[in-house]
Amino acid sequence: MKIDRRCFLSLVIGGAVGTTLTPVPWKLTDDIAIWTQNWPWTPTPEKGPSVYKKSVCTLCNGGCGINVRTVKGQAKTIAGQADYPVNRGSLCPMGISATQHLYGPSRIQSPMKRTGDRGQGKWEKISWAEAISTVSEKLAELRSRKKPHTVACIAESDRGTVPYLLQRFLTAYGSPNFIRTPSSFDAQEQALYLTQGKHGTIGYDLANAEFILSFGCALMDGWGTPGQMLSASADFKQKNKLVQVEPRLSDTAALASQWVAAKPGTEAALALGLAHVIVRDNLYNKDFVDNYAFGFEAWEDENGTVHQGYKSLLKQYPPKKVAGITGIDKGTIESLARKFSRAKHSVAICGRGSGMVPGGMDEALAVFALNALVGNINQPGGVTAIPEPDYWPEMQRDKTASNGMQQPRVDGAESDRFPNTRYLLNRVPEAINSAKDESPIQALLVAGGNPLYTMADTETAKKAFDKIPFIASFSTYMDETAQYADILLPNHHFLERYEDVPTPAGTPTRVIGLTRPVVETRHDTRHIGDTLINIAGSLGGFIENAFPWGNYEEFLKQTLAGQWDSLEKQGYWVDPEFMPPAWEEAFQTPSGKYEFYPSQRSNPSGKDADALPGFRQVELPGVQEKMPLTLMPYASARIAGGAVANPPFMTKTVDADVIRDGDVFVEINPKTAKEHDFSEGDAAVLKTPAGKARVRIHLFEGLMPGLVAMPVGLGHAAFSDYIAGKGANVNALLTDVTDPGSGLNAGWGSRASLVKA
Amino acid sequence: MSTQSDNQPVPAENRASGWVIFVFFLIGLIASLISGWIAFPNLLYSTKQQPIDFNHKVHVEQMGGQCNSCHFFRDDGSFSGQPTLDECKSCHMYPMSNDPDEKKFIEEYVKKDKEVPWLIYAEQPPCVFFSHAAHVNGAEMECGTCHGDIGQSTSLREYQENRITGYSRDIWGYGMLRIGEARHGRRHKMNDCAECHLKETGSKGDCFQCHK
Amino acid sequence: MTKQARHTKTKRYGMVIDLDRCTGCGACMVACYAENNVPFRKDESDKMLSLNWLRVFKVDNGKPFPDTEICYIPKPCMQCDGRHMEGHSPCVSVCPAVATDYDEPTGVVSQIYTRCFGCRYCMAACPYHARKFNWWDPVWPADMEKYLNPDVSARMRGVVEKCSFCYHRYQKARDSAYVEGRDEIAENEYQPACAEACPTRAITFGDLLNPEHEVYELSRSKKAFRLLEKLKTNPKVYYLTAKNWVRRKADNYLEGESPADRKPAHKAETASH
Amino acid sequence: MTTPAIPEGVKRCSTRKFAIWLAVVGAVLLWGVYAMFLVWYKGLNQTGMNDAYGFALWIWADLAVIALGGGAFFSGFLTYIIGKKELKNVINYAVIIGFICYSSALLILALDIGQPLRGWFIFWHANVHSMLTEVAFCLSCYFGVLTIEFIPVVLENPKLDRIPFLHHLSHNLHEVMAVFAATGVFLSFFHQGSLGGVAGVLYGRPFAFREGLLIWPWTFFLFTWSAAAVGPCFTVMVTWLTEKVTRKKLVKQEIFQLLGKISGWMLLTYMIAKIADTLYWAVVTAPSKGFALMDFYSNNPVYGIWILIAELVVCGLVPAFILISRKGRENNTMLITAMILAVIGVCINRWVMVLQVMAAPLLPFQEWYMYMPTWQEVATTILPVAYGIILISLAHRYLPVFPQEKELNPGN
Repeated sequence: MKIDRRCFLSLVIGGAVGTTLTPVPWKLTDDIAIWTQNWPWTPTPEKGPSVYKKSVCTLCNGGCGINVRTVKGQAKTIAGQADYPVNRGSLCPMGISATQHLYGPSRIQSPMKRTGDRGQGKWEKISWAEAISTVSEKLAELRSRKKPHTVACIAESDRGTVPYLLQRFLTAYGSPNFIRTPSSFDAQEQALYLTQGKHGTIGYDLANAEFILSFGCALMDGWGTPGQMLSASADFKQKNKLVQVEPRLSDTAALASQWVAAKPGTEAALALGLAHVIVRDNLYNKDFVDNYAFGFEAWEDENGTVHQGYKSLLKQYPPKKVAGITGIDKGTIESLARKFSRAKHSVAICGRGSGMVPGGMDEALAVFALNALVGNINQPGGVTAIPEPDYWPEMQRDKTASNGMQQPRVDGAESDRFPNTRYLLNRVPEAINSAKDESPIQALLVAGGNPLYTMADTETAKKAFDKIPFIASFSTYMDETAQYADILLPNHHFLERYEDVPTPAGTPTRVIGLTRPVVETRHDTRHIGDTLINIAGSLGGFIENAFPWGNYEEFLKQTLAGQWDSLEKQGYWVDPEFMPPAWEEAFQTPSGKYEFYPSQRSNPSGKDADALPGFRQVELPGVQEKMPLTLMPYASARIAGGAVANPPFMTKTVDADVIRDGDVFVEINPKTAKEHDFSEGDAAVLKTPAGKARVRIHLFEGLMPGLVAMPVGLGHAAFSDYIAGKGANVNALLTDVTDPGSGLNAGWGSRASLVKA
Repeated sequence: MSTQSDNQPVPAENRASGWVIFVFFLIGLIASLISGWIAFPNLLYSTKQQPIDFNHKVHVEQMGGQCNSCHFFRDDGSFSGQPTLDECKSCHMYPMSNDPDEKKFIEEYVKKDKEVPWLIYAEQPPCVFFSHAAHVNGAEMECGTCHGDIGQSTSLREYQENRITGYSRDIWGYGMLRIGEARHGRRHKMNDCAECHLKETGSKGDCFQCHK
Repeated sequence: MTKQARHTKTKRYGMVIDLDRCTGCGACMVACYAENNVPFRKDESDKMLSLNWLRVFKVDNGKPFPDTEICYIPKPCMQCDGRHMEGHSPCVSVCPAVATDYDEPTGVVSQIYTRCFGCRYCMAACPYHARKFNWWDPVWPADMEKYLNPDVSARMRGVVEKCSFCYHRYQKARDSAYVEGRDEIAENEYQPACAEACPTRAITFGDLLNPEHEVYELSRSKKAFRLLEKLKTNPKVYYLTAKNWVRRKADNYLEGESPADRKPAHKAETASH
Repeated sequence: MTTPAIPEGVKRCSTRKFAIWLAVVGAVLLWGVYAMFLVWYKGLNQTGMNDAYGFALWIWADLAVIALGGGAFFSGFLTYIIGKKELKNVINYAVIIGFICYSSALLILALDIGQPLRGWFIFWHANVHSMLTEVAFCLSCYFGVLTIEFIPVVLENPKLDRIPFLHHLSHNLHEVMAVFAATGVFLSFFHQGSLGGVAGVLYGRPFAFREGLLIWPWTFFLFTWSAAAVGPCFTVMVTWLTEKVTRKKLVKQEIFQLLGKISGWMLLTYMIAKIADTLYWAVVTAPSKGFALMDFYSNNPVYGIWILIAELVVCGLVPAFILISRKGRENNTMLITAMILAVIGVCINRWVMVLQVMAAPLLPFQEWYMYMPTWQEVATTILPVAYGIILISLAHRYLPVFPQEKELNPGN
């Protein structure tokens, strides 16, 4: 029997024929296709019962009620809480995508200490015990050197129990330097104090207003409480009640029944011009002005000096002149003034952009005066002061602490120069950079906010931070400031922790919301309240005694004992007794009346004109010839402009004419483009006195010629790869322009030039 | 390229005869048939044991003869599937018998507060939305129609997993190429769903009826 | 052995988006991504490579400052009824493997990711660019897989996906109705994530055939129109606006034609079976 | 130097020279194969396609090679069914070119899907309404037919021909070739047509959409007609190129002229139909969807009206008139130029029916979508060219492809 290669061929053919008659080829083909349907690297979400949990979002100071869907202890989706008194079920994209931050790569997962140079991003994991002892040792050392006042603490808010614990800690420790990060509400709250004599949050009853005159407020892009404003937008639209004053056709201007494109920075002049017409034509509320207001007419002080009144100041602002300043025609001013005074409940609001863009005192006072002229204070659809919460237990402190508290604040707030200003973070860099010897801040606790991103002229701020020997950050995320710290004591994510959220700015009722854990703590983080209690405990003495609670939760329940039932059940508490006081009792100013002439206003010159809210053009830095354009930041609901950067979902929604391939687009009017020889998509370098940035050009007819509009919230250097390295940070291109009487930053924009890249 | 020798015809006496070639063909054929029909199915599936044994019969008797005592609908209409540890614990916080598997359950899962990683015979892939409500409440079907007599079983059978797809063998059914009986209730592949839907409702149904 | 499945009335689910209300905030998009496990990448600036089931476009009237006006146009899948209203939507009829299908009971155009083999013919057929391709394997960095919604399957690389009107919410609502012994679900029981999330309440959703649903009247209003009406794709997404220039942005008009001359939008009732 | 593997009586280059030639082309082939595996492994993100360009270079290449491969079915039709026996002199080559074109098309199709392992769904879960399903079925079947038509050519290799079984197989296949040719013609009519239908049925894409007859849009017939017209041109063009490369005459000029004449009349009639179709589309279809003709040819950097003129006039009517005139055909330069123009014309047609369809914006607020292929796409598109050259080289070397070669090159 011979066997040759034909036999093998035959064997193979037999095998092939047989195989086709078996399941092998067919089943494999099918199973391989099924395998592609079930690739192990494509995740399969775990099934389970849906459990809905109520909480409050704290990603910005808005404080919207949320309803979180969880499955097997994992947060899935977030929606607005339908009955929450602030946002009524509406929620901004940031709140909806909060789960991305919760589970995302920008979380700080444990306490860490810096091993490389500052900002280099080299960290070493440490234990909480080590972290607490490092901070306490540093603080104890400063106290032993009698320098407790060189400790400063930065927070995003000064209301609620966490900021309170921070303030309490500083008080017990001996430092007056609790600093809230700047926003346009600084000026508004000070204006509230100057005109009404009250410290508190401003409530605008926009829902009941019939006519809203908004001086550049990005109502649709983050101003006040985003969820609340978005929820009210349909009402604004339907009732044709919104007029937007702004040089850019923003989303708010688009929604408004009238867009008044005033030159930027001339808002105060417009307010005064409107007041002029209202007073000239006797359209103001005589009852209020005659009986409950002070300084409308000329007045005589105890020394017999006669002071100019608001009424006579207004003479300097006839429509023709105001038209010249603002670029709005006379007729519009006249008609706007009449509409404002004739509507039943008119309210004028201010705070440029999402409230992050600075503004001076004149503007706030001039806008407030409009509301007073029509008597819309503590009225439905008007302005109300919401008192600050006051439920804090007493404490004792030692001598070191008392001495420390006597020292002047580092930022110059509450000083003789700026007596009515409570916080001036914008002045801190200069205070440090101009110090002759060592930095006046020896230890900085960053307990909120992200100053190295949000502060104007961030480079200078960074230089100042360089001189602070010790920086501790409590941030949940690896933000720009945390990245620059020496030690990280990460707070829980807000979906993992308890916290109270008092009345957000703009809301006209007194409300407390409860942020509470909807998922278990994911990382080795600790509630900032607990960390403070731990640090206090390790410092011992009176400081320890000032923190007698076992943990933050216990403290919170104790502090809010009266509201806790409601908080737990509904997720919020509304003060049933809160009623805006009648005019008779409303004002705690020296005159006991609403002060058109703010007698408490810091006025070094002593001139009436400087006390009254006049229009003084803010001198933006830079030489006009070299920098012929004006840069203005703008807010977008799709880009988070505050301390916490965009989660990936939000960046995904941003159009390609705002960010492309890592570049940010600045808007310019096609006319400006023609003058400077730019066309759509061109790369350019945007220069301001504070710095420069690579940008690209987007032509937008809706922007006033001569302006360059740049979105707030891009150009992050920290967080994660999903947001870092996209565009440029507009804050870094702006400069602090000190408002004379208040020290606040009045630099709403900057001179700028655009050169082809 | 070719060589000279290739061009010479091979002498006939040096060539294998026809029947030898045919035998080789048969060998190839039979070997492939055997490996394809017998060895291949065994290689394709891996066999896994359940983490602990479970006596459905006893539980059904104890719980009042109803499947939905443990496999119930939640308020929102979703089907709970396997009982969670908490549900089991409501009876089995402490041993109720001398059964070694119950002991193991209490020691390893109840005391450690760990969910039992049951292997689910009828687990559908993630792309499938199977509405138990539609079948049990809407069409008033019995559990056993699809799941067989598992409720009467005293012990859990082994679980076979397709090594390529990762799915339970119950989905495809036990016969290869869908030949032969479906063991353990019905097969759960799409064709099986469609077949029954066509028979019972007159239409195979639209894609989104069962896909997500 | 088994009873016939319950028969519910044929629905034509549709959406009405009030463009005069939309402020372009993007909440609908984000809610959609979160609900539907839409993946994301580090750079999403190329919108033609960005997976999004819903995109909000910004358009302007082209007039110079200060007469400029802007409008936002949210664009989900139009769930076309097709040329003759019989479900032969542009995409459904071209799919070679029946991976996309017209769901008869609801009118939703389905997409089955596990059937799709990625030929992308449907994308070529769709005039609205509603269909998106998974060019990459989806990746959820850090622990982000944990937020994935179990009601929606994650898509693998190489398949097409698109807006489903959150059909899984319809499935869940039906489940709930079955358990409660009801045949029909209420209007508010089935709302897609975008409609639910819209903070300005610009998006209304419901059954276009049901006079009790809000969309019934809205879709028949004088202000209602649809995108690219002339293509006769018969979308079930309607838009409302009082502005003529916006309507001009939503369809193509020859010289001398005006939106005002147009016949009213196709009525959905012609689709009833 | 003649080895028995090479057909008798013809001269071939040295093995060394041939090996170098193969190596050079093989390198290009390998580059393409590398890109191919990259695409299969990493997915379609390796391409320049995006959500606006679901179809791009590859689909164009598919449509183009299938149109050009149409020479096989049309020559077969002429040879076996019409009975133009003289075309037997090119039919082998036409079959080989067709085989290359169709196998390439299938390869590219296998590349161009996001889930290649599910590719068989198109057959198993077929949607009969989809033009692509029709394409897949007809294409695969016709590829089978082409393979059967190709086999006897392969079996004519002297070495294979010596094996009695193969010799008889080859002989018998020749006997029934007319049956396969007829099947091929039938299948080709449908798949060429359905490829045209792929674009023509897109009623949401006004640039592509054409009204039609029953379920078939006009593009269905236009594609078949144009493939029949230009396929033979491509066969002649490749034959002519082969002649240039091998530096000898392989087919008699009369054959070229005959094919040219047939192509010319086909092309002319096609152009008449195509122009009528374009006019109807421009005047009736597009305006009914809100578009004026120039909307499709302006406001973008590439697609100007020139492309329409190039397709219809320069690469359509001009070659048609050259080919139908005796003078034009008898001048070899004119003949070949006309054929090349015709080939370019059909490629432009396939390009605009794929790429321009994707590029044209539909919503007034959208802009033209532009697309740039990546090197992976280019490499995989060149891959079939290299593969074709290699197959042609091997076929020419070892198979008696051209019956007239011996006669035309005496003294070898």
